[in-house]
Amino acid sequence: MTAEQPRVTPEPTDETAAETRVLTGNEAAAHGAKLARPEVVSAYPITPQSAISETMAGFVASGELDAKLFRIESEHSAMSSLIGASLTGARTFTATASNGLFYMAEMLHFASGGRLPIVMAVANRAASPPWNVWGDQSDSLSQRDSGWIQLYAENCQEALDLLIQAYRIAESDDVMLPAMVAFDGFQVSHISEPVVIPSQEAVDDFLPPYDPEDSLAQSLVDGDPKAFHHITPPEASFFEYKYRQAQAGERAKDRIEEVDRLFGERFGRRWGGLFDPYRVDDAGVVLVTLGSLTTTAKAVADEYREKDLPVGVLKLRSFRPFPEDELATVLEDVPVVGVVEKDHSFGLTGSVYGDVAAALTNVDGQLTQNFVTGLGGREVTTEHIREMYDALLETHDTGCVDRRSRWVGVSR
Amino acid sequence: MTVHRVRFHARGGQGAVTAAKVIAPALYREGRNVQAVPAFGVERRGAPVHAYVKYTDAVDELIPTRTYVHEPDYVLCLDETLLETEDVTAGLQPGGAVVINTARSPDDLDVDVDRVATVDAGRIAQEAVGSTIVNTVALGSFAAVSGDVSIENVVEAIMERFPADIQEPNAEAARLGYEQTAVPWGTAPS
Amino acid sequence: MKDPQPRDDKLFVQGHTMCPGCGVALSVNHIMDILGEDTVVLFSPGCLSAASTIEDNYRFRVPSAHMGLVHSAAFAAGVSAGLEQVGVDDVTVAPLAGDGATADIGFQALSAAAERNDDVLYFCHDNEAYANTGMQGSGTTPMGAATSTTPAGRVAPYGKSSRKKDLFKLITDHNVPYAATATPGYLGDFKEKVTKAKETNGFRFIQIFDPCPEGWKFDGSRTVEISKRAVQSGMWVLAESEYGEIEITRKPADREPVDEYLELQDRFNHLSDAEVAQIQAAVDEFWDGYMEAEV
Amino acid sequence: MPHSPEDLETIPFTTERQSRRTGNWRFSRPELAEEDCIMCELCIEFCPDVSIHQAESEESVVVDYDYCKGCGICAQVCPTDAFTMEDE
Repeated sequence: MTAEQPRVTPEPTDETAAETRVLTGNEAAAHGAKLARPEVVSAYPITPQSAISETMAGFVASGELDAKLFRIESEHSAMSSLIGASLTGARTFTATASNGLFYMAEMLHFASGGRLPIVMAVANRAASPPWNVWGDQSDSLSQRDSGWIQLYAENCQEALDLLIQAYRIAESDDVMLPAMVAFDGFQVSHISEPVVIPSQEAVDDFLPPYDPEDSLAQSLVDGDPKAFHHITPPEASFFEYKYRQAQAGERAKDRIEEVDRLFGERFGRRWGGLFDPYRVDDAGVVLVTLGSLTTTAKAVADEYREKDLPVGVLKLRSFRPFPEDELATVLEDVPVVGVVEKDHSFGLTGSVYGDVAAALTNVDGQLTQNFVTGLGGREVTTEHIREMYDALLETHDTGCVDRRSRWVGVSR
Repeated sequence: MTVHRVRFHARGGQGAVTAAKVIAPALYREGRNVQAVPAFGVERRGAPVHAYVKYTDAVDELIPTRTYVHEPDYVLCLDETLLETEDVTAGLQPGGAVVINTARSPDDLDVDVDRVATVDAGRIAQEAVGSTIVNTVALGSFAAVSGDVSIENVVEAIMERFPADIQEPNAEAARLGYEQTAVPWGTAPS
Repeated sequence: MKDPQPRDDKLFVQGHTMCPGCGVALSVNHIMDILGEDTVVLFSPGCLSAASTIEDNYRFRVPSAHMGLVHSAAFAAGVSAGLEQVGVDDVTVAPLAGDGATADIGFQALSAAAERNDDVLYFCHDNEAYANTGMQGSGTTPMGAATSTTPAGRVAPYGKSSRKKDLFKLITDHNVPYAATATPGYLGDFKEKVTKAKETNGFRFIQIFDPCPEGWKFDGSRTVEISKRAVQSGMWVLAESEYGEIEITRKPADREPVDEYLELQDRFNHLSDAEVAQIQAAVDEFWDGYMEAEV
Repeated sequence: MPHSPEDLETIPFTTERQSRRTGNWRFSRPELAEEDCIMCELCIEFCPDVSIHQAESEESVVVDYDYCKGCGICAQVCPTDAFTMEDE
């Protein structure tokens, strides 16, 4: 799974690329979604994602995208309308953030329980109050139990690519689960950088049309009336149905790996599937990261390596399904593992740390630590990353962790 | 430490869930620990429903499980048409008894267990309460058949739990159920 | 004589487990006959789906989906858009939603879909309470009615303290192509309105007054009688509207006193004469106001 | 890419007569005096359970007692009182 992950966006390889343009993360995400040809789009404005909806509306108005676009009245109704549309066999797209995602929470469970492969972009944003529209990851991370696949992008290019990958993963016939592509509000959504926009032909070739065997449309066409999402009492099939849904989540791990590999072959860019290790092989300490601060972490890792300090970075791309066994394997020889996230699960530690620590319980002698940083959009500087590596290296030398969850960058 | 288990079979609207909720305080008043479990589900008027009651001999004895009743000591079947669609005797314990709301006598019912008691609860309810709701009659039958709760405690629980305007008729229905339940193996009502 | 077989042209068939004498079952029977098989029905959680879509007992001869409680209009709008996009056209998308799902928790989605004029034929089965969950009061419960959450106790208010939310008027004011009120007791009026709604495009809304024996506490044999008396007493107004213009479709010849309607149902039997007079006054106020506008 | 059917569960429309014979819910049943039936079909129109049909003779109606729940609407709306409700 080690990827020669391009740190600098490469020149487009000939026939698959339409063009390279400087785009914000929101615009890149909108292009990714458009190229997947969603048939029904329904999104409610919310900073920091609003530009995605605006760009999509522009594509529809200009005729670049043949989609029915709802000027919907709320995020709850946005997801509700897409559930209705997806049930007819139409491909769907929406985008939201923070309070919007929380307002959709009921419908997240409805989409996953309904096995509807809806794809959503989430421009991560803090959970208010106090009122804050800037980026942290507490919104999507807190929805980890909703049954949605959760993929995290590091930069604008990965946001675009991941949205195309997400459709293929979600619509695989042995998966059929909805998928979120999350990226940092502002640090990705509003930062502009060169982005390769693949050609529509290349994406059409990579992404076959969505054509489910079971749908309201099919039921009508076949004259075979049936009830979707019928009532299943305790002793009937509910328990078995949820077991099968969990199995689909397991199978999604293979799809995430496979789709990233196929994407690399087709478009020249690979991102690493479930996660992307960087200088982990002989590392004494590794920092597990999620999203845009990965870029800064790699820069500091290079700096420490030059001073012969054995540090590495492991960028987690799939938070659900969580690569529990795969993570334990790739980190089994690493004495100290830190997890940095822009999130805190009140009453314990960051939620990513909780899952990573659980995955590593059987690796004896290994020490783990959690770093909570960047809440409410507070900038995560190279200095903050150094503070984390220094703490991990000290743990490496002393063999003991002073505090399992450490808030970095907050003034006490 | 013995736990006694009761299972009600009825149709929505016949008051089985209320019966379980009323017999529980009666048994508690008798000095027993008790648990009343209404079978959850979409009770629709006329559709089959179940309810369960578990009780111990002494109030400080524990009722260890929070499950439905699969091995009843007593079954109360409030609607004899259920015999066509359900095996009301499923899991009945040795020496256990089935009470059936019917005008017929035990031997012309094909319920092949030793102890089958009958009570024409429909007629009694019509006379005493003026309705088809037979639950309080069944509680009187249960007192008669089990001997584990006095009719006085049953009546007390009814007076405590039923709305004022229908307390007395339902107390009367319980007494009549107690007196008129045919208990062939003749447990003398205490 | 051979077993009497149900007609195979029926789209809502026997075997559903609605209560005996249910007004909703009676209405749905006729709605499905009129809508025909090019229809998708969508259920908000309530009696209808609980009685007809449980495990091995699906009793609608058309495709359907079970919705949540909050979003009937938005969900239906999505189905309608999806069908259009995947190329399955002139299908009627008909949410069959309860009054709570429509007037309370789902009102935001309802208002927005009406404002957008989404292509949906929205049926609201108004049995004036959350019937399936146990007769809790809803926004369309009439003033004075006792429900499990607006009980008539020893202290005021005795039963529901606010007026019945006028859904038909509210949706009419969204300037939708067609809206109407109906009740199965007036079957001719009922069928005309469902037919007219089916043949119209855009957002259509029909609020159906469906008596509920179990909830309103009357004997199931009187469902049709109560449905008629509600109209004859002026408590339920049969009307329709096109782009905001309202027409009364059945004017009660000589309006009966409301008391004759109220006394049939135990949910009203706690009302004092003064409270009945208050309800009578509200009904008179409507019809007098209406008569003035008419002349 | 067909969606794998056994994962997503749906239930087919059914007129199957065994599972839900609601007829045994009745406390009373409508009995028809055929000679009084004028085939106005009001009972058919107002039956909430679609359980009254035209008899083969087409001179009167017939009740499907497998499903009739005994609500009594037919007796109430019948203009000639051809239906009487008898205790079950």
